[in-house]
Amino acid sequence: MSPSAALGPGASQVVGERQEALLEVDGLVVHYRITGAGKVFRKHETVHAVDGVSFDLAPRETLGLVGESGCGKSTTGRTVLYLERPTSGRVRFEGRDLSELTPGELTALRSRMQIVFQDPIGALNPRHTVGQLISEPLRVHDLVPKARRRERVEELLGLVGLPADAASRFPHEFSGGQCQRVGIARAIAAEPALLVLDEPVSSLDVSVQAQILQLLVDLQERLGLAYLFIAHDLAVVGEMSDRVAVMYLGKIVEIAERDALYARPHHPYTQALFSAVPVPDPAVRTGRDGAVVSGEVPSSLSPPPGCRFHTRCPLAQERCRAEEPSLEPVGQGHEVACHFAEAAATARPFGRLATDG
Amino acid sequence: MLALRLQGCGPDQGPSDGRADVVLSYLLQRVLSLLFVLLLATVGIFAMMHSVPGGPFAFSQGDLTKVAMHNIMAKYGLTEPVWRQYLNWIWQLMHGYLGIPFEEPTMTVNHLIATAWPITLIIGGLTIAVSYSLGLLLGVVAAIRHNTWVDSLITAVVSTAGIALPNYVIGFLLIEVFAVKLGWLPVGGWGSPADVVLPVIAFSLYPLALMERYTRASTLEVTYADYVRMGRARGLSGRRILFNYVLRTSLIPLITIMGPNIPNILTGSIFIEATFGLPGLGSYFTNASLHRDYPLIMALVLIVAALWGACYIISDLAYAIVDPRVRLEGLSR
Amino acid sequence: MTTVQVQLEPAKRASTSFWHAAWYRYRRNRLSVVAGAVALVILVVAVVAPWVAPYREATIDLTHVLARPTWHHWLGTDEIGRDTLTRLIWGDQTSMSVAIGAPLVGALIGLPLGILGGWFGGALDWVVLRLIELFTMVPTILAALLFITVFGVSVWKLALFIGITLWVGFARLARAQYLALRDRDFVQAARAGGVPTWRIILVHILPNAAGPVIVYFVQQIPYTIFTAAGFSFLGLGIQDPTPDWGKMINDAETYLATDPLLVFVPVVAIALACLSFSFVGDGLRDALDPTSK
Amino acid sequence: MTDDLAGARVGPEGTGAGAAPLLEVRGLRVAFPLERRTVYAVQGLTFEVHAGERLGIVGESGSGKSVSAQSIMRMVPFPGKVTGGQVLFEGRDLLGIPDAAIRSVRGSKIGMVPQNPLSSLNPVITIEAHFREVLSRHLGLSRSEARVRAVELLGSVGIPDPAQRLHEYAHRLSGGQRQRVIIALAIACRPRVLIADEPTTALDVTIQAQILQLFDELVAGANLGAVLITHNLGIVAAHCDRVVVMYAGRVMETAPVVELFRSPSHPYTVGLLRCVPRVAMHKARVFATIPGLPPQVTELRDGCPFAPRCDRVSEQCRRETPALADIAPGHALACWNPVTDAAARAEAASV
Amino acid sequence: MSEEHPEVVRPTGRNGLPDMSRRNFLAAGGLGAAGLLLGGRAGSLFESHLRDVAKARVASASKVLGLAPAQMQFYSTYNNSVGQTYKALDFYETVYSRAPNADLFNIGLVRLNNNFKLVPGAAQSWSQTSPTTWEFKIRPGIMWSDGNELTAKDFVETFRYSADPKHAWDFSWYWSGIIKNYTEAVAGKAPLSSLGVGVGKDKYTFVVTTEAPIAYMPNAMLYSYPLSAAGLAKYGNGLYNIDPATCITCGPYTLRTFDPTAHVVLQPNRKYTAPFKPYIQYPIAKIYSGTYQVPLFETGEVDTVQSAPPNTQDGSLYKSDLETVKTMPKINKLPVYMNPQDFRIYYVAFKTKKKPFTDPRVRQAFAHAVNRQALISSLLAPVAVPAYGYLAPGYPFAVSKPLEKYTNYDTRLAQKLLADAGYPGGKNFPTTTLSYPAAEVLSSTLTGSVVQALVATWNAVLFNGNPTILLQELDNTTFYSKMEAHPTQLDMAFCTYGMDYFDASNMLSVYKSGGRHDWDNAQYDNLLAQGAAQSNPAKRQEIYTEAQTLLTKDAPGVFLWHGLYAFLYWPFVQGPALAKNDLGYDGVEWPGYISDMPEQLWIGSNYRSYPRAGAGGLI
Repeated sequence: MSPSAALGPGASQVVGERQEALLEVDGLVVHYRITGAGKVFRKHETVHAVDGVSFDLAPRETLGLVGESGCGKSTTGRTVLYLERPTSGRVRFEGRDLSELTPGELTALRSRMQIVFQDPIGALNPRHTVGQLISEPLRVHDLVPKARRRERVEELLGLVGLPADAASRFPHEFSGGQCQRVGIARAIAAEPALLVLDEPVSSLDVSVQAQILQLLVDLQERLGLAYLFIAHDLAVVGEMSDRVAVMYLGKIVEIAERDALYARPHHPYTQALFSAVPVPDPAVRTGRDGAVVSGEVPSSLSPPPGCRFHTRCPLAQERCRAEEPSLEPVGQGHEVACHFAEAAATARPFGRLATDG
Repeated sequence: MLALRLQGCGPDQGPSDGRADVVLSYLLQRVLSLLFVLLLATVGIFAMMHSVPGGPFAFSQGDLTKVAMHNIMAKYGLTEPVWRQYLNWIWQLMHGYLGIPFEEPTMTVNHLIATAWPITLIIGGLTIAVSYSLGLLLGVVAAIRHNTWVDSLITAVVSTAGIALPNYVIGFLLIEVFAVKLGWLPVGGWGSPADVVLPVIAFSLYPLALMERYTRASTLEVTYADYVRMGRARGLSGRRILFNYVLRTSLIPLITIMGPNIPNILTGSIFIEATFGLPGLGSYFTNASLHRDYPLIMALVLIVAALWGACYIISDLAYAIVDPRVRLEGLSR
Repeated sequence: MTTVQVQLEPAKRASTSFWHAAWYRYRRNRLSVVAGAVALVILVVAVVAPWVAPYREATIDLTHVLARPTWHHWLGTDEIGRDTLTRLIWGDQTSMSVAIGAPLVGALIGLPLGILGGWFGGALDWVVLRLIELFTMVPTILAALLFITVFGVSVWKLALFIGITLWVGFARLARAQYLALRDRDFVQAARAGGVPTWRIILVHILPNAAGPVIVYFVQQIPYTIFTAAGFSFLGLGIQDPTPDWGKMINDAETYLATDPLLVFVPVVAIALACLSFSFVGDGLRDALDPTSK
Repeated sequence: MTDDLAGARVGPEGTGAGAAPLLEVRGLRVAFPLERRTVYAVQGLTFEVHAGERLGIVGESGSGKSVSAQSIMRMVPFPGKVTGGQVLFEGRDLLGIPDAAIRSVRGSKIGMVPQNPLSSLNPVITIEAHFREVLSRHLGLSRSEARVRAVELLGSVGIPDPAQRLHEYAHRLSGGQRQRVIIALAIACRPRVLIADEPTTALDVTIQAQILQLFDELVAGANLGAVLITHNLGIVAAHCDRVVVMYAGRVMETAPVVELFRSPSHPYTVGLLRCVPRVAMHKARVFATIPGLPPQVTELRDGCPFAPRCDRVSEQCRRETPALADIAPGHALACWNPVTDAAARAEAASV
Repeated sequence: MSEEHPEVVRPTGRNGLPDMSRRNFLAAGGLGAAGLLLGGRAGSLFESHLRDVAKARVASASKVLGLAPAQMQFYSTYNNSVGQTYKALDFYETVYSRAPNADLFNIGLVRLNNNFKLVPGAAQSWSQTSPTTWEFKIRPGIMWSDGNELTAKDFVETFRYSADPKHAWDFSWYWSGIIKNYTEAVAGKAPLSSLGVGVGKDKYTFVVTTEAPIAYMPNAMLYSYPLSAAGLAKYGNGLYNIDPATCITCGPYTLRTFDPTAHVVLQPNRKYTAPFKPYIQYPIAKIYSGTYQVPLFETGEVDTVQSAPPNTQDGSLYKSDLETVKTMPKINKLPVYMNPQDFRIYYVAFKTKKKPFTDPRVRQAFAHAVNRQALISSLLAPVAVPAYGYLAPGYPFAVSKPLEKYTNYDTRLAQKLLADAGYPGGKNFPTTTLSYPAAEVLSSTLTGSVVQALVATWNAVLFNGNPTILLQELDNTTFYSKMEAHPTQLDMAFCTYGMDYFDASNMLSVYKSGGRHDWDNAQYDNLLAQGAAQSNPAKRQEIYTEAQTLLTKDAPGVFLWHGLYAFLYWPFVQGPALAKNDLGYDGVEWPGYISDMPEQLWIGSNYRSYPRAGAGGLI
């Protein structure tokens, strides 16, 4: 594939054999201009939040989007819903290009794609009751006649495992996990086809985390939802996703079927992530027998040239500093953006991975 | 020197090139925008003043005949169309000349301000010194003794004195007690050092109360910050924690809160000046307005506006200097 | 394991809405409760002034000028024989009309402007900011003088004039609130849910911005009482024969040495009103913003 | 460092030569009297830490683990109060000594690494000033000595170009770097004990790995006694020698780390282990959960706090509080109906 | 207090003089003054041939009078500068904005004595040489401080300067219609040289030509403090006197300090040669912008509180101030001096050209519905007397008692008149606003009280208690610009007027057609013209009585009261100037410094017994 593949239409070829993608994201770029210091007049600087991301998502499928903070995964999630307008690139949902829709059409389409946020409490308007919160999509999209709304709200509450009397309460009366249930209830109230889950469990306690993940799995089965599951935790992503995309500094560095990726991660960064996951087994002492990835994520204001990971990659060569790798297939539906993908997969620069064992 | 201490921006927010340039560009933008607004303000005030019934000589000159009135108006250039007068004013202004006050035509406005403003500045400067320092002290003490009787006492007394009574009422009471009944201090007027005492007290109470409240709130907020706890966890002494950790950060926001109050104080209070018979800038404000003294009003507006603009810019810069986290953001706020 | 039913703790109170919680927090502050009661009395008296005042507001009795308190005149009379208690009660109505009316005007002008600037940003925000600067620059006293000279003065006009000088604060506050709330998750969630912009602004953000605005509003009340009294002091305030506390002080100041009660009564009234509204404001601030100390 | 070594050092009985523990907490109780109720955050916490040992305190939010750490330094936030127990450091009860004395222990004998590195450095003083004030207060170093030492310390925690960094303010550093600075500050005066309260929660996984690696190195290098507070069992497994599992302000189970993971006996420990998401080869569709929520204890009542969520609950659990009792050397448990089923244990330990 | 300090001069006789005869008193005063000149420090004050007089005589004279040592001969007065600005020091520079004590600078042609009788000033004598010509003989030998002699030329140049349109003098109406070609000159339609002023047969003769026969010309000449012709020529205007360096005067004083916001201090003119010699060496006007007359006086900050700004009602002591004085033990036993100053009238003017005030019965109804006595006794006493006509008792040609019947308090008559005019019981009477000028900053709001009482009475008596007459307070500028507009924009206006010179023609001309108010009455205009030309006092009295009767009967305004002014002096301020005059008034009367007061007022040596703040470094 040509270096410009990330921006071109060819990106969808990756999953070319699968038909009827629910969501197609093509060469998505989101840049923010911020006011920087400047000589006499303000100089604008650009945050490269998302820099050419392409993927697609089939109905009922879960795509995990994993990466560290600032890699652009949340921005991607929001831009997919057109909560933010992309600087360039295309988002097609159910075959319609979102950029071509009128604001009214977009609003109408929003009932088909919903989002669940990381901070369960912050995502709920503290001044509204749970009932108001859940019935709002019903009202806005006029999905259910007014008389039936209450009934529907109770139904939804039941669906996410909350008692009916929760409807009259306010978010602050609930724990984080319960709030997340409310957030999910609100998201599914509009009967969406796609749910963007933006780190839905990362602020929850482990015992509660599992409850929410279970709920999400159940709902997917019952309602036939597609999930774009955003997380920084490979373990959680691994438990939820059919396919996983790894992002680094605004780009997808590796995307593959879940099992393929977990079995044999190619990109050194993916491997670094795997190696860093703490494993609840004293026998597996991650990072002790292998090297921990060094350094930190560079500033997204001036991403490094060439391969963006080269500053931290133990395998980096001259070519990595100069030439930006594009996503290349290394297997069935498995693409890696690394000049030395195959070598890296074998070299295992970060030693033992969490999956090993 | 000033510019060099400015920090650029956060770790992931790119280069912090040209710190002096940041200040320069910030200043340029602010000043330009302020000038623009100032121009609007002067046009507005000029137009409004001329639409008010009665001219500058309507009352004070008694039963003037039409002809005599015309003579006077002509003498001060008031027979010209208003737009023309405005342009004349702007032209004079650009030469640093503010015209002749109709109320004191034996002086220029520049001279009048040069004689009246120092009085206001002395009162205002002392007021700022007294109220800000005392308010700060009381606020900090109240915050340290949070939830104790000391806190309640300070807050109650300061609020009552500073917030519950108009300052001229306090002025009356002070005069009644300290000048008339006790005879310790002059009733009013200007000349001896004793003349400043009562006006400064009366004028200080409100800003003092403000300062106390803001300081207390801000200090309390910082008292529970993570880094203060960490300072304690490193075994630092209470005094060090108070000065280097709590106050050093808690007082920073006060710059932006109390800074813009400074022009109000430095341009004087009509109430204080009238109560104590001080021939300061504030009293000219009322007289000029009541007597339609256009050049004087325009000059006073200019002073207030310019001072206000300057205080805003300075407090912004000061904020950026004392708080390394802050970036100058051009035209926001 | 598939359907997990969550147990809710039994509700301790019928409903613990935000406002109930705020009311609970407010009630804890004894000073604010007392101040609230005083403020309430002041407001109620203002409303029922025509029925509780012992005399008509403009009743003049030249045979009883500067009378000491008697059974007929509980607080004595003023220099033209008007009952001080009557004037105090009627003055309450006037003063409170201005004290509440002016912040109301300020809020009505300032909030929409601040909201527009804060929510939409860009050029609109630029204009709002310049307007704010413009109004901050022009000295309040001068603006009010000009207004009053051009349009004359009445209770409602005074409220309007002072209100016009107050809008800047409301606009600043609303702008800051909307800027802060604009990027909050729940607003994003509403947008994601396809909620129309007007509904987000009014139904989602406004109630959340209400706390600081209410607090600011209450804090402006003492300020307004001051300012109105100041205008009376300059001879530009409420006009005779309408009674007004500021005017009462100004009129009575001449009699400070001979009839101190005449000054004392309105001074106490103003102080009480300012203090009570100020403490109510403090109480509300703590109650509406649980994180503040 | 091997499992065997860690196991050998663990526990009062297991400790070689009966060396006195560096830090010993006995029956610690902390309560927060709030307006309407009192939260009993810690109820009788007991543990000890030896030199070179890394003690993990693990629990969910509200389990009282952070408060425990704070009370060791006598820094329970207002309105919390230590209502009972002892904190013995080198044989001295820190809860009883005067304020001045505790101040000279803090930062000097016991170092602390907080949860949120982003807000834990004074934003208006430079990194150098942070070092200077600690070094001059506890070690009486001069300005220039302090600078030299600070550069050394920053270098030792892996901050590149340390001399340059000294002049920076905290906000110019990344989260990972800030945490390194804080660690450097914590060890600046060569403390005997290091308390790390969720030191990596706010950090990315790759940085987390770096910081934990640093933590291990420091503990080993200086033979510190370390307390690592975390909710992440994965971190416990990799970076602790002994574990205390807390729930609702009480110790549920304590054991050497290998022992705990090999044979978890408390139903809560078992449940917790089963809930932990793992990087597995295949996608999971069924998740192990503990129903209900971690409680906040607002009244003192007899009975096991975990009883409402426990699948092995009996009448006794609701009536009587189980005492912490040894079931094996170094392995203590507070449970009436411990998990003994090897299969269940095995399932919990590795899914 | 007077027991403790027997030297305090208190009027005891009927004519207000102490036991010592007036002549003796003056002689002693003259001696004392002379002695002071010698006794003064820093060289003698006046270059006088009295230098040879023995010091013993000085001492004795001082003893007789109880005079203070020379350096204590300052006198400070209170001036309220709120709303008042002081632009210059010369009458012919500005009238309304001239600084306090300015009139002490120069000597006018004529002066008044204590009893308002015209006495020679710079002019020794004057005569009407033709019906339209007056000649004033200037006393030779009066020197300007720049060494020139005062001559008729100075007066000619002063008058010409006053009519100069470029100068735009604010008092030019005063001479309009009196001095020939004055109106035209002010309008720029006639050259200044055509003005009816000139030098007569010698340089000491000042000739004034009038438009019409003017009988009261010498009275009008009270305002003739000259500017120096040399000064005018050199500086082009009269502002040279605001700077001590360029100040040129022919009076007893020159300028020491001019600070229009704080104080005006005069000092002796060393070149002064005129025969009128004051005792006070340093008249100091302290200018305060507060209302603390009484406290300032009480603390000894000023020697007297005395202030009567020309156009405001405020500045003197009120009933309330006098009540306050009673609470102050240090001063509550001091005598209060009372006099009418400018014989001020307070009244409500109607817009007579607009219904319902076109009907004289309506106006009369309002006039009869006011209980002046009650108003005064409860609000104003003792500083007011009821007004039935426009002229105050004691003012030339004033009649009062005979006018009472036209305007006395008679509610039935008032109601009947209103009913006759078509408004029985006040029905159908349009709601009308009474406007009044706002008090200046911080000044007393007496006006507000009075108008409220007025309006309340009218509404009660005429309108059955319905609020038909409303009140409107306007700031001064707006009020006067609206009131004096032609046609006036105020239906009812509360106004006041004080005299400019001591003759009925002055006050009465306010109601001339085309004057201040919109009332036109040909008969009245005719009477005024006759009165102005008539030189026989008895006949003038007849004419002016008729004019006053007409004015009161037709009631273009409701005349309410004449103001009196109350003054306090510390007992060390002494002299016959304070004694009761023929009209029964005491204290320094109008026109103060242009009367013979300076020679009749001094500081007694008993000043040490009182709290005197001192001159505060001003001298």
